[in-house]
Amino acid sequence: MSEIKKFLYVNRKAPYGTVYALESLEVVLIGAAFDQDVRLIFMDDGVFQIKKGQNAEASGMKNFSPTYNALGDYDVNQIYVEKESLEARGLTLDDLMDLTYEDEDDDWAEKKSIRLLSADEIRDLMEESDVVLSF
Amino acid sequence: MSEIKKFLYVNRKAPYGTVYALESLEVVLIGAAFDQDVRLIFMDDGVFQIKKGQNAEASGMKNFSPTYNALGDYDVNQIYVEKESLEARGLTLDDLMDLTYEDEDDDWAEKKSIRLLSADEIRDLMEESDVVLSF
Amino acid sequence: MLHIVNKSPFEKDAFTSCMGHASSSSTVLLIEDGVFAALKGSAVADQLSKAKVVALQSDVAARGIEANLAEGIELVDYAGFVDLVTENRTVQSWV
Amino acid sequence: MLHIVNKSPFEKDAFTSCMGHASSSSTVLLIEDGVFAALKGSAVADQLSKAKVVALQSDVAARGIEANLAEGIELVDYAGFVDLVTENRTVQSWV
Amino acid sequence: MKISIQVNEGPYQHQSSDSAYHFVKSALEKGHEIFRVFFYHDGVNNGTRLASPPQDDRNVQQRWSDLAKEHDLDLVICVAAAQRRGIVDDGEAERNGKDATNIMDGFRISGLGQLIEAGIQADRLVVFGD
Amino acid sequence: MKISIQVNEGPYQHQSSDSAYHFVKSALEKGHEIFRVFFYHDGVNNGTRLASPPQDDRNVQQRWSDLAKEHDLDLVICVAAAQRRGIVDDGEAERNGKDATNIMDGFRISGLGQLIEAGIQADRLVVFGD
Repeated sequence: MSEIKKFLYVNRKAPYGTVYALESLEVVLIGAAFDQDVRLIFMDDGVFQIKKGQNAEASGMKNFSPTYNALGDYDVNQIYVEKESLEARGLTLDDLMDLTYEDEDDDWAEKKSIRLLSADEIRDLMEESDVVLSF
Repeated sequence: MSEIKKFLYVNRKAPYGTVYALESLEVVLIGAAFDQDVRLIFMDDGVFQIKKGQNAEASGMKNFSPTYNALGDYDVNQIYVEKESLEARGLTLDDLMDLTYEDEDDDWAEKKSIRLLSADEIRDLMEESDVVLSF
Repeated sequence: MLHIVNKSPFEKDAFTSCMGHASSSSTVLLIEDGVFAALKGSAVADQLSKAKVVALQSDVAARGIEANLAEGIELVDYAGFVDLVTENRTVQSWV
Repeated sequence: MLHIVNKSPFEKDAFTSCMGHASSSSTVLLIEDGVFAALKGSAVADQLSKAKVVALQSDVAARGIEANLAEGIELVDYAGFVDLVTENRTVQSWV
Repeated sequence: MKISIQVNEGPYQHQSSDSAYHFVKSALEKGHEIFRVFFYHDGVNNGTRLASPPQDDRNVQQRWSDLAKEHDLDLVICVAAAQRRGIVDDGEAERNGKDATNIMDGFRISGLGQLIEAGIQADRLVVFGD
Repeated sequence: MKISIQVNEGPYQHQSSDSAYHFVKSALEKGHEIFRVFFYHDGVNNGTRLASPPQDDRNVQQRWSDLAKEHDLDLVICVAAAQRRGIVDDGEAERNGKDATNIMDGFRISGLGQLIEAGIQADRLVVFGD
């Protein structure tokens, strides 16, 4: 078998206006079955993908944001949000969904999946990745 | 018959990277047959559509820029370029193609089709239009 | 006249270009990802004062940003969108 | 690592975001409308010094901007593009 | 009032087609006339009958077709844009030697002049694009 | 070296598919192996055989098909993205009750797992998109 690779999903686009966010999430869910090291970055307009309180009913589109809550169950729990991107949009961490996972190495304690990073830390994350999928 | 309407084509996108510039030009050529008052604005990245010296051969795409030279023959000679857009891109009027037409009211003298306008003048042009087609 | 902006002001230049060409008497309607321009405290919020800015309710709701809007942003539904189109002689989309 | 930018820096945020996240040892390859970022004297030209910037020759030629490029911009053909991909362990497209 | 619509993007990839659909529906409910909906650029891809989107999502292409039937709408696909992208009716299949068609019921393929005419004849033209 | 490619945009509307094509061609000429080309989002629209672009322009869809035959390339269209947009082969037509197909020779329809596998098995994955 191949070695484990570091997969990085870079999400830079807002949901609904274009399909990239939805179809990116579909890749992440399928990819979770492959036993690789998976990280997600939400930066630039990508931070809107995990905004709290999305309600797409009147727009006639499908609200796929609840699916992000399921990421923890798929062992996708390394989720990084860029601080500078939130600030430029007048948002804080409190505006985002509370994404969590249960840590099997710590008696299944519920832990936060989201970590806030600076642009410099995001840069380092990109540099150490093997495969970068950008949406 | 209907009254003559002021048609304004607002070109804000660069050529080649996307198809909008090419397919916009196709609309202008067809539209020229309808005897309306036709104006074209090139602003923001749209100014690149009429950049001199385009050579698409190595890119494998079709160089459609010579077609802009034919606009004068179709009586499309009200062509406006935004000054601020050129400046932000490090360009001047000398970087653009010399689009001309023959003025039938002035013994078919060859005249320039392009006029340089400020953002404020572009705004006035938009306000006085009847139909705005944006690409 | 009516300007329609459907692009995020953080990703694309459409909103900023529109506000730079809208007269103070015109109305700017934000739809689709354009509604993000109506966020309070954002890097583009200071441009909101240049014209009357209206946002499409259903696109604001889809993105969950009702509580994050700048003051004075009026919301309309699709019927209101249609009214804005019929009330204004000239309609320009900043696609 | 190799960053690839295919968007105009005047229309979209990809180039500016890329330059804000590229280390000084990385290479930024401009293709498609991304080559406009290499123009001399433009509003984004001061960002070019943040990393090594290379542009795709055929996309520069298509747009007729060879004579308008900032100093120090290296041009590559598709074979050079392939080499950049194989020489760098990590490749990120700023789509 | 008479309103014409231009749709520049295909289904799902961009919201443009959704927005145009809801606008048209609302304009009709308010008693306005939709002179024509012109599909240009990737917008021509709204006119395929071969899509099968997920059951829990809207069916963008079918919805246009249903609305056209209900209100006798004129949904026009640009022939030049359609030829580049592969949207084909019987006539186009015969002219270009294609062995299949994919156009959806309720759409027709015609020239760019139909867009200009839509701008001239209607009181408003609203563009939905990217 | 083994290289995989992802194409996210359809033909003509964006240059992405052109760029990917020229990159793949050049990589093959330099002796590299193309493990797979995965077409996602509107990229699935590259796989239609129904297009008839102008004679004086390149034929984006046909060019991919020809290159695939010449070099035995694996051109994979994402099934979920294809269902939303109406790209159909015999199997999909039968499963979804469609009366026609439009897939181009040289392409196959498969799942998203093929993209992940392309990322794992190849030394590099290069994304062409918008």
